[in-house]
Amino acid sequence: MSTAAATAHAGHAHHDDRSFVQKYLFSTDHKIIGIQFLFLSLFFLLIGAILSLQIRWQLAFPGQPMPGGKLLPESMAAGGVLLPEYYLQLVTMHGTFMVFFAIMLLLVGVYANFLIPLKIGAHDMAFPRINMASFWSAVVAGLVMLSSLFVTDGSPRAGWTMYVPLSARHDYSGASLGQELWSISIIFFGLSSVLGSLNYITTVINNRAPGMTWFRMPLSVWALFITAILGLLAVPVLAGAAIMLLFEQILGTHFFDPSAGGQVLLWQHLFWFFGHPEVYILILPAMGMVSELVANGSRKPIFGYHSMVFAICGIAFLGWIVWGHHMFVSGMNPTLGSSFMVTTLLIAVPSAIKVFNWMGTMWRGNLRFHTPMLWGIGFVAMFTIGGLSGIFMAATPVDMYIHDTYFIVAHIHYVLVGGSLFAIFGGIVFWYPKMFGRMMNETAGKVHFWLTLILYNCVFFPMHIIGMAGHMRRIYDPTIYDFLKPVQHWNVFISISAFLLFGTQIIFFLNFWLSMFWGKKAALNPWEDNGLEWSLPSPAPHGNWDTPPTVYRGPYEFSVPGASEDYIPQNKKLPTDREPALAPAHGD
Amino acid sequence: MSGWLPAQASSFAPQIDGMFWAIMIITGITFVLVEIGIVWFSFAYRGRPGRQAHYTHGNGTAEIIWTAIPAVTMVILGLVSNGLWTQFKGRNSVPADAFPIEVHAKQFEWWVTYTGADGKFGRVTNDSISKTNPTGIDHSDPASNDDIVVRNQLHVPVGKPVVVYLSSEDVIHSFYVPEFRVRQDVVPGMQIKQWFVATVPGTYEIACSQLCGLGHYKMRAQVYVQTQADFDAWMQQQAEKAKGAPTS
Amino acid sequence: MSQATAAAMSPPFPAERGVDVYNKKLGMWIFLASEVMFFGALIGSYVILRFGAPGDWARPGVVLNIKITAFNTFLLICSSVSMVKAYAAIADGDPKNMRFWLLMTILGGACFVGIQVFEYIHLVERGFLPSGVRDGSELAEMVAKGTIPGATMGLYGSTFFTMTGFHGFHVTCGVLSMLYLYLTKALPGKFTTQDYAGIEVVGLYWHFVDLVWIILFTIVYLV
Amino acid sequence: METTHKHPPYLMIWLYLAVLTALELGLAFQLPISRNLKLLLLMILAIWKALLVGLYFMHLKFEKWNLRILAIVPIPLALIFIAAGMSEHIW
Repeated sequence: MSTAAATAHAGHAHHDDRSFVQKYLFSTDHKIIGIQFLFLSLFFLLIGAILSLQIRWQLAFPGQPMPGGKLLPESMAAGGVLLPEYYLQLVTMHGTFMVFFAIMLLLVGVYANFLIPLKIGAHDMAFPRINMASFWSAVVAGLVMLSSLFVTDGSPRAGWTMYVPLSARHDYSGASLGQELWSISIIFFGLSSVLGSLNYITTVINNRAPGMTWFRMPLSVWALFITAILGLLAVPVLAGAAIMLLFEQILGTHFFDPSAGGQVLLWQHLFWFFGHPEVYILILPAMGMVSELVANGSRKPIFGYHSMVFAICGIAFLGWIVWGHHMFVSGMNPTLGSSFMVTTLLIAVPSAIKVFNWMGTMWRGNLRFHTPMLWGIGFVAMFTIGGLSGIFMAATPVDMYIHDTYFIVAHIHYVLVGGSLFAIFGGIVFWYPKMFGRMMNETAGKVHFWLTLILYNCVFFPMHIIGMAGHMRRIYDPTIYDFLKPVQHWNVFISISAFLLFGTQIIFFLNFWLSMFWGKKAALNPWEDNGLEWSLPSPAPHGNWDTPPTVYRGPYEFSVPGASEDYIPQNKKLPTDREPALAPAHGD
Repeated sequence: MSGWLPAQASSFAPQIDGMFWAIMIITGITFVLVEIGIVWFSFAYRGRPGRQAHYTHGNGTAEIIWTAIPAVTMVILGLVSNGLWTQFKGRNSVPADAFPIEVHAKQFEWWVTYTGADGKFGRVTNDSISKTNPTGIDHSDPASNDDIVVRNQLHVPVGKPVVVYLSSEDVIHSFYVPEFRVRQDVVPGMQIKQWFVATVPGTYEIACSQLCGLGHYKMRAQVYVQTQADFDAWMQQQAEKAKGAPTS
Repeated sequence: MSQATAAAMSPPFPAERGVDVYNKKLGMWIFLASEVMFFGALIGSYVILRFGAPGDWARPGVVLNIKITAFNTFLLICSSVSMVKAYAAIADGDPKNMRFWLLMTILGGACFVGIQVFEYIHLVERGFLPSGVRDGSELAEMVAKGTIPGATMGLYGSTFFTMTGFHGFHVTCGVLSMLYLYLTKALPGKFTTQDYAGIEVVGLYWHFVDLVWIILFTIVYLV
Repeated sequence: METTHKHPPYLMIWLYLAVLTALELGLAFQLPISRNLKLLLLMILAIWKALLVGLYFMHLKFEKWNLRILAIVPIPLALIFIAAGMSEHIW
């Protein structure tokens, strides 16, 4: 029943007689699930941001009562002054929420769900009910993780990387139930991620519309496809590691216990063997989406489509053999360190190809600076900084100095905020009409972009500077170190910028919610894009197409000489186009 | 040296800083070219009525060039880095005449052991660890009799290779002296060697740079880089103090 | 072949040619790929821990009961062959034989889980726990006498129970899903020569679980 | 679906697997050979059995390469992980 073929025959594109619960709550429609993921992950993005503001307060003004800090219980903030144990919880939960529940769900949950079937011309995912299960296990994972904030001895406090033995033994970390909830939540999260990934992969392989050959797929679909493969193979490793950690916490096993022959570095190997593909899970879909935004905004075919695809595949492949660069100073075998350094440096090559190709796309284009394009350009500019700063820590001798300093923090935020989050903002504006049938306000969008761009650089660029000065990560009070005194004023500057950056997001928040009800009604193809999704009404009906569209060309045919308009949708049949050869109906 | 990097106080520091600035120049050039390109393209090719974008799917030569340049740069960078890396961390990198010091980390303090006159460390066992015996010296071993144990201070002679043997009692800590540009995680269940040559006498800080629990932020110790004469005098003084009040 | 086959066990139509496998089967293979990584993490950790262990591992057959697990291994191999016989039967249009072989498979799987639970109870009684050896138990005496090396018993218990436990969990899931197929599809006669996707897909999962056990049996019980 | 009327000899493979298992048991407990050699032989037998299950029971022998790749891809990744983890101890 759950095969797409069956759904196709049963597709009620125009007679939607499902109840409210079927339609909006326990929906199997990929678009609704995508929007559910959107609300869920934006909620966690907000939580993660609020946590980070408290971190910033403490770093800039250690020992001073935080405004509103009195609202927190005494066990977290005594008299409004954050306590070290609460600070560590903030650091841990900020990382966990942002990596797993905000950015990863935004990219893989929202965009993969929403875009893959629409962009390849499928009626729905290959397994709609598994898709629903994926969403609800993500909800369970998120709630379990959230609940750890409210248990008696507090949420986990071993950092989002959960290095053992700190995370494994309650007497070391001071948190018990919280630590266990983290492991349980991650196991559910792993389940959600695997269910999602297998759905995306099957859909892309099997359910493409006639004529949508591999090399006519939009780059966003390519990126999401490769990301799904990474998620499929990497996340089970994390789940396995989380199970071992949970057993360590509640059954007293000895995987990571050196006194009984266990190995501390085993956790780091497991975690980063998952963790580095994870890094690319967090950036590849953003790269894919930016390719769409930049090509559309430049009104030009993407520069070097094939090399973009191969760069995605190359990054994904190399992503498996570089995890050791998180462990250069961990006591890992130094020879292993050398080989990991080489593979890590090589990843710069496909990344560079992508940046240059985006610039090549803009070159001699006819640029339209709509909000999504601004976010796209912002992504390219900011990702460049994040990518280049990665070279510092890839070089092992330099990493020996800057490892675990704010230089790393700056790097990860340039990639995850200036990279992934910028692309997400651009994607939300771009596909908002497809989701809700209305446009977001362009002026508010542009103000939001420029303020965010400026303040974001004010927040994260100085982190390179304090990192160069040697500022360690995850320290509660930097002012007690003599060598950090000269850069403490930067901490104040960063924090104030961070508060303003958070304030700026109110523009986005209002724009997002108000446009849903009062935004301009979206035209059929508001961005004049080539993607299949724009051949449907907005919002798209359940089951998407009555009959699947036929694809005649690649996704980036902008400004074709001699064409009547500067874009030719993928499913528009020109007299010169031939019908694609169909796969035989009987599978033999 | 210049900029925001801390003062250089070990033989590694100039090399690491040199590497740092070399990468800064390479990435800086790339950064400036890319950002100028983006701004220039945004201005020069801004949409105007009647303008037609140049229809192209790419250019093989250009792509080969901008694949090859980063690839070659990265390979060179890798070779140079690897040379320094094996010198700092390689298995056989520790000079034979390096002065040995044991550094034992625990939540949230650093315990430093010197061999004393015999040049040998006494045996340590986890079972022997107690309030009065923080590093777990096994007193049945005669080599332990003249060992000197001090808390949260590391004294090293200037200009002489020093090797620290890092061990941890509980969780992962990280031995980090910014002015030395030295960092090495201290992992329970492992004994890890890290060597360095301090070049400038003075007082510096050891910071723990791996999250190790509640007191992580205040897990710091002083490093005193002393001239050989000062160092010997200090050692003498400590040895007498140890003799005067033998540990139980 | 009829149109019904096209819907149930052929790739979606009309669509671009994928790997020429219908969705459910492709999905199961993809799921199995992730399972390889999951067991890869558990087995890999075991190999790494054992390789770097501080001393010898207990000899095979001293702690664990090999006879009963060897029988269990045989049982799982039998259930694998009965599963594939069920598949062959329905493909040849013989639903009666299919029901028989499917039932045999369910019984084999259930027996396997039962024997494993029995084995666990027995091991715990002798003092073998995920955290190592229980004080004052039979195994603790053997450690004291030096019959089995004590230094690695903690790791032994941790890895043994985690790996075999999660394998047992997978077998249980397999038995339950086959039971579901048997009751809702096989008994009402919903499997036909045109549509036996359920049998094939669950069969793939079942053989994979068998395959994992073949590896586990060798590296946990015999080495 | 050409395989519909021509199935591999499943019972023979079952016998094959049973014999290999017996061989494993004998190898592990009866043969007085060095531990490393035993380990090597046992691993070969285990992989042999796993291949039989994969090729015949899971029909990989009769599938196209594009599906076989799915089954093969994760294995080198897991091996890379194990190799890296083990290399910690071969200094």
